Amino acid sequence: MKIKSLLLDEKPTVLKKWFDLILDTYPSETSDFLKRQDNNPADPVSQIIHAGIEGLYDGLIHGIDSDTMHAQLDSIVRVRAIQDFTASEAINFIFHLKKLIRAELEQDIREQDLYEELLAIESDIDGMINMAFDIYMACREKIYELKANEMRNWTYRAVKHSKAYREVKADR
Amino acid sequence: MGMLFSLFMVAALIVVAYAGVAVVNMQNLFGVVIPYAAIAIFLAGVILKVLKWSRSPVPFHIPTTCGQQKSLPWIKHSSTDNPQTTGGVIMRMALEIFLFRSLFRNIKSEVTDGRATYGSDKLLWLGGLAFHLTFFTVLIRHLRFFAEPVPAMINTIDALDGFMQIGVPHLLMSGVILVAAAAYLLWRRVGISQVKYISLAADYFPLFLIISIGLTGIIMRYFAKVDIVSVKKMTMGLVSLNPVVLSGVGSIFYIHMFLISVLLIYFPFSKLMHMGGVFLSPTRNLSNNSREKRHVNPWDYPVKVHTYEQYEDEFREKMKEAGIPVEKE
Amino acid sequence: MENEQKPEELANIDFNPPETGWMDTPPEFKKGIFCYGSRPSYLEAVGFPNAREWKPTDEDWKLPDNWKEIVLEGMKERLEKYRSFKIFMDICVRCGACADKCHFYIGSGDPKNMPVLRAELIRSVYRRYFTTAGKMFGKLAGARDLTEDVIKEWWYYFYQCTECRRCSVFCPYGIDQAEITMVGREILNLLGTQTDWIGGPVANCYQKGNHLGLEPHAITSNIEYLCDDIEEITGITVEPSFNRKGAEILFVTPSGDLFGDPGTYTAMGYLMLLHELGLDYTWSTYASEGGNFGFFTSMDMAKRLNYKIYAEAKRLGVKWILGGECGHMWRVLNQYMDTWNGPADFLEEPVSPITGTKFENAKSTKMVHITEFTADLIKHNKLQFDKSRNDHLNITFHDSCNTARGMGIFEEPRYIIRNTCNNFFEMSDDETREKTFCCGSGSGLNAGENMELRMRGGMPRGHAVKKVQEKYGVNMLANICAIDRAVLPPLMDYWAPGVDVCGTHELLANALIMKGEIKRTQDLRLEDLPGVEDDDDDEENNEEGEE
Amino acid sequence: MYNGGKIILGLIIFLALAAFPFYSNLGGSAKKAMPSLDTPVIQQLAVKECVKPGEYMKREHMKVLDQWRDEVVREGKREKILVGGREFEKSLQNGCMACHSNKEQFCAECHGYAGVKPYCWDCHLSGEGGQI
Amino acid sequence: MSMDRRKFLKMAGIAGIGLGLGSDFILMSPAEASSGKGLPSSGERLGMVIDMRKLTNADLARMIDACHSAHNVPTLIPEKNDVKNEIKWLWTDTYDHTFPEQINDYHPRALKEKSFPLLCNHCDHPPCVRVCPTKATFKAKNGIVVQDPHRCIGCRFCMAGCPYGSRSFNYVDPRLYLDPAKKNPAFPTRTMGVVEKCTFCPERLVKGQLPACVEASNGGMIFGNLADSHSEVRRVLNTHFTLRRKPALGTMPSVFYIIGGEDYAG
Repeated sequence: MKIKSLLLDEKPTVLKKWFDLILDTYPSETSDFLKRQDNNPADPVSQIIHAGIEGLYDGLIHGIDSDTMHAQLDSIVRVRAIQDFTASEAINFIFHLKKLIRAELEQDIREQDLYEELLAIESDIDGMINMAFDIYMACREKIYELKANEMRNWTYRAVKHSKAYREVKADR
Repeated sequence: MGMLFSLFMVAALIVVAYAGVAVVNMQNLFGVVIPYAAIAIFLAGVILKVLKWSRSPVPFHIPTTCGQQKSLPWIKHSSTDNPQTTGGVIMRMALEIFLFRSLFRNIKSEVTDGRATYGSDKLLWLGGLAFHLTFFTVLIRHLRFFAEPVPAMINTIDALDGFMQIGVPHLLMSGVILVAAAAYLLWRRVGISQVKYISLAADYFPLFLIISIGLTGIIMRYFAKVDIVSVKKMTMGLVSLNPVVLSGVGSIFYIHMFLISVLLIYFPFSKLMHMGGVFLSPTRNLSNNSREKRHVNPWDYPVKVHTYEQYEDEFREKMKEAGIPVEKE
Repeated sequence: MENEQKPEELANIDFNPPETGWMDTPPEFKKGIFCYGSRPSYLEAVGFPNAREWKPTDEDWKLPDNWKEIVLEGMKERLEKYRSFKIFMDICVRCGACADKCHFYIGSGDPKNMPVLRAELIRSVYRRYFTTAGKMFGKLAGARDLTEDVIKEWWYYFYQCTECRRCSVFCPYGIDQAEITMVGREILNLLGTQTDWIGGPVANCYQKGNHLGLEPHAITSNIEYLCDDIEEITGITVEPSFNRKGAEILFVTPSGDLFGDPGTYTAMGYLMLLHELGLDYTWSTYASEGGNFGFFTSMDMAKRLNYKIYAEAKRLGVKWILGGECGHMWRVLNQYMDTWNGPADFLEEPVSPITGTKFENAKSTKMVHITEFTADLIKHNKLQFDKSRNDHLNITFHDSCNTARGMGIFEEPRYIIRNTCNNFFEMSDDETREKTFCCGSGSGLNAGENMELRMRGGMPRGHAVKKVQEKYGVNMLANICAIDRAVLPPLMDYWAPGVDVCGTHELLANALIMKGEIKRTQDLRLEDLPGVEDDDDDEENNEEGEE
Repeated sequence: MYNGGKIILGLIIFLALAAFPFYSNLGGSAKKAMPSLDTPVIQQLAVKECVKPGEYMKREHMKVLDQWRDEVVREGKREKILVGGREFEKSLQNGCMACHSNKEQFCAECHGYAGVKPYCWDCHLSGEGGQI
Repeated sequence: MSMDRRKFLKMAGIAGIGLGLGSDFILMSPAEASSGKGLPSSGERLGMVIDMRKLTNADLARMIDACHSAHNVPTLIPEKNDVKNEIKWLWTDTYDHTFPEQINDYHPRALKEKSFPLLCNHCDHPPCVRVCPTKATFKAKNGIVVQDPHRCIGCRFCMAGCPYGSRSFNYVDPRLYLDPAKKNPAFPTRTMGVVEKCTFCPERLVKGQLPACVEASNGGMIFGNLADSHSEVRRVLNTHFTLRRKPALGTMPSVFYIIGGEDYAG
């Protein structure tokens, strides 16, 4: 596909802009701070994002199996799921990719009439979004499950150690 | 901002010294008065600061243990990273002070397969050690200006320092390494975002100052040479309390002296006091023997406690019911 | 959604972030990151000031009118009391070696979670009010005024520090963020800005002897319940004693182990081991807490709670004290107890009644760590094990921050694991021992409402375990800390699902061959031991166990 | 625990090291370095002139020697230098020392004072006192 | 301290060899590497013919003495293993050792027993120059292979490189073994830790003198410009059969030997 080779050419630009857009989603102080690290991020959060989006981008161009895609997305989304984001904020970084591609390749797409290819790429990205959303939800559900477990365990233990419970258990 | 301000400050100091000597001829001020004042402030400042620290006690025994404790005789004990005895503490402090043991441990975070991993990172250790060791060497080397005859040891250090015998006069490696290491430390504050973010004017200023001191020294030795014999006559005059000012000693010498004076004056009021503080750090200079030997807190005072008697009074019935022995039936 | 970019904006993205320094950036309080403010009754119970209803998200924190005076006076007092605090205020050179060593920084990327900057939060105020340069040059000298926003910032970030001391290991001057956080929290306590999760256990412990607020009968019935389970598993009746005068040894352990899984299995381990040895020991309902949440409020409070251990030992007339597996409990016992409430001259130098080993390293505190005690037993062949009972477990060991960096107890628990289990795998060197990562929930941060913070702070630990899980098939994370046992299960559930958590004495008791026991078909968790029930299916089950 | 004794001891050591230049020079008469130009050859010279002015030589003699070395040894340019009608050999041993035959009073005077130990004499002969 | 530095660099150099750096490690520009090939523009290429017919052992002893006292070369270092310690500028050896490629069982006995004077051959393609890491050894425009002791770091690569054994290393301080009666106050000594060799006496040439050995040879050595077809040295070469040492190595020595035997040749 023509558009894929264009994407390959534009990889550094798109990735850099994508990375910065993702960092923009962090609270201003953290974002400013993370962004100052330019091309050589020294902290794991931005490194994870950096590595993750590169993997996704390459996957988009060269194709990857869904397990690998899942792993790449998981590494980013699992972190974002615990970092002060709403659901849309946590995964809208993938939407950014759509916009970036349209913006970066706008001229080429128009001149070479690549709209169909663009649609195909975008539907790949939609697949990514679906998967990211599932991962995000799984993570959040996990968080709430953990919170609920803590509460439940407290109550359960209190009951479990009560005299009444033990008598019931003994009867059984 | 802190960086530009510091750079500006050091530049201004250089201009002041140059103007003071070359324009208004205050050789006496820059060659005698300020150096004496600087030495006095440095010595008194450092001592007072340490005494001030020493007035706060170490109430608790809080070494950071970085190795296996001494427990059972057959378990290998890490005697310097987790010292149990004073000897161990001395070893630990020596490693810390001479070899920067803790910095040697430095690791950096990396990410592989989406997971945080860690790799060795010895650059800061190397840069820091190079900076401090060469600073010390340069300092010792300068004793040749403050002793007559020059002790043989100083000549030996000089010879070792010029060991590569590059150029004439011999390139003294310590000076070059000092400036290079300081430049690296400065680069870190600009090039590594985290370090840039935490850096204050107080971090840039001493670096610019020391780099300037190093460069003026290097310029005097290799490029715009000063009359070394006159310089020594002046420095000897200072230390033998018969100060003299000799003509024919270039302004660059006065700039060098003035910057050193500023460094000495600045020293006791700044983070440079880590030189003294490192000896007093309670997480490093205590042995991990607090279970073996009681450590006394000098400001200890009684606190309100919940005694057993109060406890039993509150729960006596429940205790009895549960079959727990009580003091009072 | 305000972060979303419109397509037309994409063309001119500003890649130059505004140059705001950290001093000018007040914190945004994010849900899931902070704990609730302490309810007034908790503060009143122990006499902490300014008890009131408040929420950290409130605009008005209802600080006392003279709050500024209190804070500055509090700082002054602590500068005079603690050389550590005073020196750590003065000598930091901001080299940044500590920056990426903090698990909260690694997990959040928030610059104020770099230890150096977290310390600068208070250092900047120190400079402004206590140093000449700061008074004269203000911001230029790194100084800033004390405002309510600063107090909020302290509160937000000093409760994002687990006092794990990892930064201190790497600092060339040993500057310990834990010391600074402890002072910071003490000062915040002067304003009554405690968290509910710390305030509760402190009040409970003070009034009832343990964090959970278990009253005497609840403790005994809990332990009896554990004994029932032991009987079911081994056929042996264990009958521990409580508050028994004249016992040789007083046993103290964190109360969390009596109540919450998987801590209870560790407690069962203690019961089984001590029964098997026939040790003359007793539990206490009065000193029923080894941990010390007071340590997360102020030195005074910690001392008040810690008082009970020696007082009870004295009242019962025991010879020495044995302490269970716990992290901050041992930081306190090792580095503070003797100073606070010693000298314990009414006790005797600890000697193992089984092996005769003198614990010389504890001859002043008279309190021995149970892994020291047990390792000594194993070394002297006093215990018999069937290691195969732990064969379904691939174990890695998590060094708890406090025992690692506040004590240095590394080999003892490993010795126990190696002697009771066949499959033991270490995490990488940079993630264990003195460089171990915190669970992310220590120092009173193990609440429910700050789960996101806990998962974030625990990310480095989670990643480390995930790595050994993938590499060696690790499915059990052993440790010697009650908080770890409480908080690592959810952490593992999030970052390394499939890895369970246990104390070393659970592993030990599982493998321990007790005199007169029935053939064991269940582990301490009342789960079937793989390969035991049906002898014919041995191999198949073993394979399953290794998955 | 104040460790006052250890701190005072540390401060005394610090002071002893930092103030070493002062007390080590107490009462010492400050010796001055005065290189001697008094040699028989120089005495007989009508015009006492070196290859360069004295001030220049004071600072840069090592550069001059280094330049000579390069010219003579590496470039083979061994021709003599003509200054003020006098010929000078581009040689430490046969040039400089021809006039300044008093190495101890001339060279070593300042070198010793400034703590400079050039290694010229490891190979080159000064011709002084039978030293080879 | 120079010897410490040299020792250090020597060790470093040896370590370099150990690491397999070998001769490729040499810091040399290609131009310099090939400098021996073409004649320098000066048109000067100094060389020497040694006429063995005219040299007796007594002559040789006198020449060696002249050389060594002119250059402050210690003649005997009575340390243990003084073969290793020997400093060789001008020395002698047998025919078989001098011309190992020309060994012939039927050579005259007298020839075989004769002592041949040996010195640096100042080769056109000097291997010692190629291997020197500091350019302490280089080929001067007049064809002399110069050894600059100021720059020598004592790595001894040149000693390994020279196929003629013309270079010696100062294992001990040479000043301790100089004969005070024979020292030359106008010439420097060397220090411990540097390599030295025959220089073709440029300090004498500049004064219009012949090299010390030539002067003392009573005509047994003819010295001159090989590039000048009218020079005496060329005249002798044109009229006599001469040998160079180890020609198969391609080093192109500038020292030629007239072995003798013309009585039978005609």
